[in-house]
Amino acid sequence: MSSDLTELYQQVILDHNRRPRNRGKLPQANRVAQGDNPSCGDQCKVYLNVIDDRIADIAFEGSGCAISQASTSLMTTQLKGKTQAEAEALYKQFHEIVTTGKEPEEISDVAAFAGVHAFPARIKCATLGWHAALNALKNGATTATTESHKD
Amino acid sequence: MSSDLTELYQQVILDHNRRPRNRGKLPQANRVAQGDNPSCGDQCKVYLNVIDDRIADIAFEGSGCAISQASTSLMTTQLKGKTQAEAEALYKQFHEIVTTGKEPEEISDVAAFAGVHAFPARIKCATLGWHAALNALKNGATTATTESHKD
Amino acid sequence: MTPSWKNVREDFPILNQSVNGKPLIYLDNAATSQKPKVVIDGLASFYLKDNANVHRGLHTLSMRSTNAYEGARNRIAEFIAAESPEEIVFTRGTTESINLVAASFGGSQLKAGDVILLTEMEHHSNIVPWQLIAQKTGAKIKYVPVTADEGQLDLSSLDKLLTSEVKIFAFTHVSNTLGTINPVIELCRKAKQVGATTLIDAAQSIGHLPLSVKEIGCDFLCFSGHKMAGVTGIGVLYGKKALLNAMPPWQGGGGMIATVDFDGSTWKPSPERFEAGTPNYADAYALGLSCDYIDSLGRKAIAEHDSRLASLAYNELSKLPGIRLIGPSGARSGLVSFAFKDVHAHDIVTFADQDGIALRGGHHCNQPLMKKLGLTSTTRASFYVYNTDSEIEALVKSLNRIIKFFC
Amino acid sequence: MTPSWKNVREDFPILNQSVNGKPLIYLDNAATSQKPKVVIDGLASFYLKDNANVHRGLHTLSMRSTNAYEGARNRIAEFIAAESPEEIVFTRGTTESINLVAASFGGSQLKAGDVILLTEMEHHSNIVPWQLIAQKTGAKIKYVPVTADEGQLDLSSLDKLLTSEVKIFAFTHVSNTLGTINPVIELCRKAKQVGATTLIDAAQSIGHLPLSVKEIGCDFLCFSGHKMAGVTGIGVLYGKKALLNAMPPWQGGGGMIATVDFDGSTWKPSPERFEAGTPNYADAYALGLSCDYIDSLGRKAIAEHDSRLASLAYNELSKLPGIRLIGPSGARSGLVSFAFKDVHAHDIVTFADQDGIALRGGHHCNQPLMKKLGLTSTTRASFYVYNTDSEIEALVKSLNRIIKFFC
Ligand SMILES: Cc1ncc(COP(=O)(O)O)c(C=O)c1O
Ligand SMILES: Cc1ncc(COP(=O)(O)O)c(C=O)c1O
Repeated sequence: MSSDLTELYQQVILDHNRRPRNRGKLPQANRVAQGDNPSCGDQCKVYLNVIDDRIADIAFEGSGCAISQASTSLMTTQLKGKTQAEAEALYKQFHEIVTTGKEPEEISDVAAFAGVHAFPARIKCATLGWHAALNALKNGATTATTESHKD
Repeated sequence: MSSDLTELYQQVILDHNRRPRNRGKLPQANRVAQGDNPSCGDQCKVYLNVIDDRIADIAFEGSGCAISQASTSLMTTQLKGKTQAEAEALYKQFHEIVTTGKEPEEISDVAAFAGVHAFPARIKCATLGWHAALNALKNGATTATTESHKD
Repeated sequence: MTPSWKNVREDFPILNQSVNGKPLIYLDNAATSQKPKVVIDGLASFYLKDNANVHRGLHTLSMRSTNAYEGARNRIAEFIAAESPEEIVFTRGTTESINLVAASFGGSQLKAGDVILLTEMEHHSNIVPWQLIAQKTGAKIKYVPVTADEGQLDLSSLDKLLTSEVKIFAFTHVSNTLGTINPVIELCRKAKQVGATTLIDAAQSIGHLPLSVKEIGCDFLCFSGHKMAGVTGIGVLYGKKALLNAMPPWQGGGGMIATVDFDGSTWKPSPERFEAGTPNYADAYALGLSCDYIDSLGRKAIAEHDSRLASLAYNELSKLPGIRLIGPSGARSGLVSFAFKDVHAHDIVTFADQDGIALRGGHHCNQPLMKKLGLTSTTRASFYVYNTDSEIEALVKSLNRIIKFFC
Repeated sequence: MTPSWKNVREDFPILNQSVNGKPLIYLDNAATSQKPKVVIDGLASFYLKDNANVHRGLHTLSMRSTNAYEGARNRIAEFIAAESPEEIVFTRGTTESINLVAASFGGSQLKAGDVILLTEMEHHSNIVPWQLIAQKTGAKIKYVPVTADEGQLDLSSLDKLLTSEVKIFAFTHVSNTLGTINPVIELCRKAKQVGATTLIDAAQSIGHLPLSVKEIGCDFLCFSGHKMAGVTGIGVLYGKKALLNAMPPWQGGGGMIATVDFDGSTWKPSPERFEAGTPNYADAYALGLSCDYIDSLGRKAIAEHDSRLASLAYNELSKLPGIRLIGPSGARSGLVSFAFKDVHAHDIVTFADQDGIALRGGHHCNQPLMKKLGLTSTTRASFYVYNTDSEIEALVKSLNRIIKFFC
């Protein structure tokens, strides 16, 4: 197997893909957003329960490739307990990782996504769940898409 | 000047172009047809006075290149006095001449149009007036066009 | 006489390259086929020697260009056994051809209460144009169901759906996801009985099967050059002459008018009426060369070759653990779609690409069909004249490794 | 730095041939330009190495193809100084671009009583699409007059015509018959004052003049690749992002949808919304190369070169007995149209062709303008980067012989 592939499908990603965290509906959600990747058919729905500008709880449903499922799962673990500003900062860091391949200074599971940068067509898989979550935070409820020209 | 050109622009054609015969309206016309060459803008209108299936009189108006003007002018001289069947036979002969370049057996002014066959794009110029006249004979009054795929 | 399939590979220089360090195995032919050297060279040579705008020119280059363009029209009329070249309208591709018919024929003929009959296996390009015109005219769209197991049209429902309210029945010749080959002659015959106009989406059949509109008896037929060994940007709408000449123009502009006045205009007959503006004459010329190339191999031979590869692939793939094969188990066109419960199509495509294998994963512009099949995506391997048995072996090997990795 | 115009000829292999025994003199550039070798080779090389369908593919060739296609979009956005590549929609050419705006923007925005303002010098492609949509919506078309002597827009009438009823003002940048260069910045500014949306037909300017949509301030701009050293079958609609995203789709099909269901569909934003079906990605890629080629010469230098040739031709031709020169006597783009009372344009074109000279004769898709000028046709000589002073001398010589023959 090529080294690019083992970089892409790291153990963390395979694990989140096989045993997604926070998967399912969230009955107490007060924010919901849909994420669509029209060209390839990936879809996810992110539920948030936001209390006092803090993500008290988060869950997701959806179907898609290992990258999109794992990144959405990992994203939920990262965002729980965070404020909107913190969530945006985390996304910025994540986006940097998947587009440049530069790993963050602190040790973190998100570093597993550095291998995505060698597969530019898969960047939108990795960011789908994040887009939906941020949209839900900002706008309450909308459909996010990763198919704009500026990623 | 190339020999093809002198073949195309024979004296008969130049003469008919400079001094068109039967040019103008025909007050007593009982058949009229318009001929259009949409791509190049050539136009002509042929007036017929048909009595007992015979072309008692014929005239034309229009504008276009030397080939179309001369052929329409010559056509009027050829068709005057003819029946519809005779007109159709004459057109068949003319069409043969301009498409194959074979001159007819009897000596005739229409032989001057044999040079057209070396300029396939000009065949529709040579046949425009004829189309209009035959249309007028057959249908009373319509617009002829030489822009169909079967010439 | 069957062509020497091995030599055929040499006609396609693009195949002679490595991808990710492995020899390229191109199995994405249903998306677009590769183009033989004769077509690429012919196109370049046209630009190097004969290029000029068509129709309105009387100089030598313009006449050559016009002859190349109209010659291609003749060639294509012959290729599909149309009655005359006037029945051949050049478009950008299948999608534009269907949009033209939906907008012009549909827009002028459909009214509230009319039915547009499609099938559940249609490509988005044979659904969305009809949805747009249905919305404008108030016509209703109905779908002939597809059987869930074998992916065939449910012909028993067809008789109930094909009523006299059906104004147009539009269906695909070959499904780009299922590989199903529809009984187009029978479908056209049945449509005729209720007076419905028929449109066939031949995108997936034109380069692969012998095809005669005379034999099929359809009213319209649409296809793309790029899927039939042709270049991109050119396609065809075939329509019966009387139908085309009764249709209003769709796009307006130079070349399609008889007269233009500040107050209004009149139109030329078909095909010019539907070819507003400078046509894509160079690519049309190249499409004629693609017809020549395909006929030099023989469409019967191509069909046999494709379907032999498809059965081989179907049989070999069926041995993979956990695979679900989509579409007919028997006769099928040159493609196989499949899905695994635990491995997503995109991951398969990315893995296979590392082995030099080009596959397609996704909904294949068949979202409604996918939903019906309970899937969001499949992986598709699709074959053409240059593919070989050993390429299918390589595919199976690669898939085996992928399954092991993920499961 | 001005390019060496002599070396430029070597970039265009088609010029190096004889026509009717004489060296080819190609003066039909307003109909279509010739294509430099880098563009032809680049297109062929794309098919020989990188071809695959775009967007939905995740394998290597498909990613290369997508990058080539989207790279061209970026290149073109930069070429015309658009704000973002999302403002660039690929079409077949100017005609399709205008039809798209007329059908989608016009179809959704126009109502009875609204005015579509055009000018008397428009090409059929910027008249007929508006006539078609005017008929559907009940909007009225008005025309800004052209002055009979100098062939300029009559700006004094413009102020009377440009009322708040004008919803769209569509006009050409450069007239393909007159050679007039319109004051597009001023026209857009005036249109903005009454809230009219502007569309510029840049078919004749894009390859010839420096052009920035930012500077011009237009809402839409349309052009064809084949007139700007590009291949056939590809063109561009530029539109401001907010306008494009507010417009309904025109054609439906694969690639432009967000979701498709049996009951209805939703759309992607621009540009995908307007690019249904497989796009002409190979020719789009080649159009990017044409932009590179043009910029390597410099558009300012090209404009100077063209207009120098045009004045030379204008001056030399004006000495011919009985000639009527059409259009401005002063600044003009790189073309000259003329007419003789006793020699028809088609006879001139046929004669000149025997001297190896490619001219165009006819109404140039400007029938209404012709009528206004009291002509049925003109002969046109139009220039591009490879034309030379001595070619114009040859033209004048040839015309002299023709006049002698006929008069
Ligand atoms: C001013 C003008 N507008 C529009 C067009 C139409 O361009 P196309 O035929 O490439 O669509 C042309 C070219 O013929 C033109 O000269
Ligand atoms: C069955 C079918 N119909 C229509 C199309 C659309 O063809 P194009 O994208 O060339 O317009 C395709 C190809 O994607 C297809 O497979």
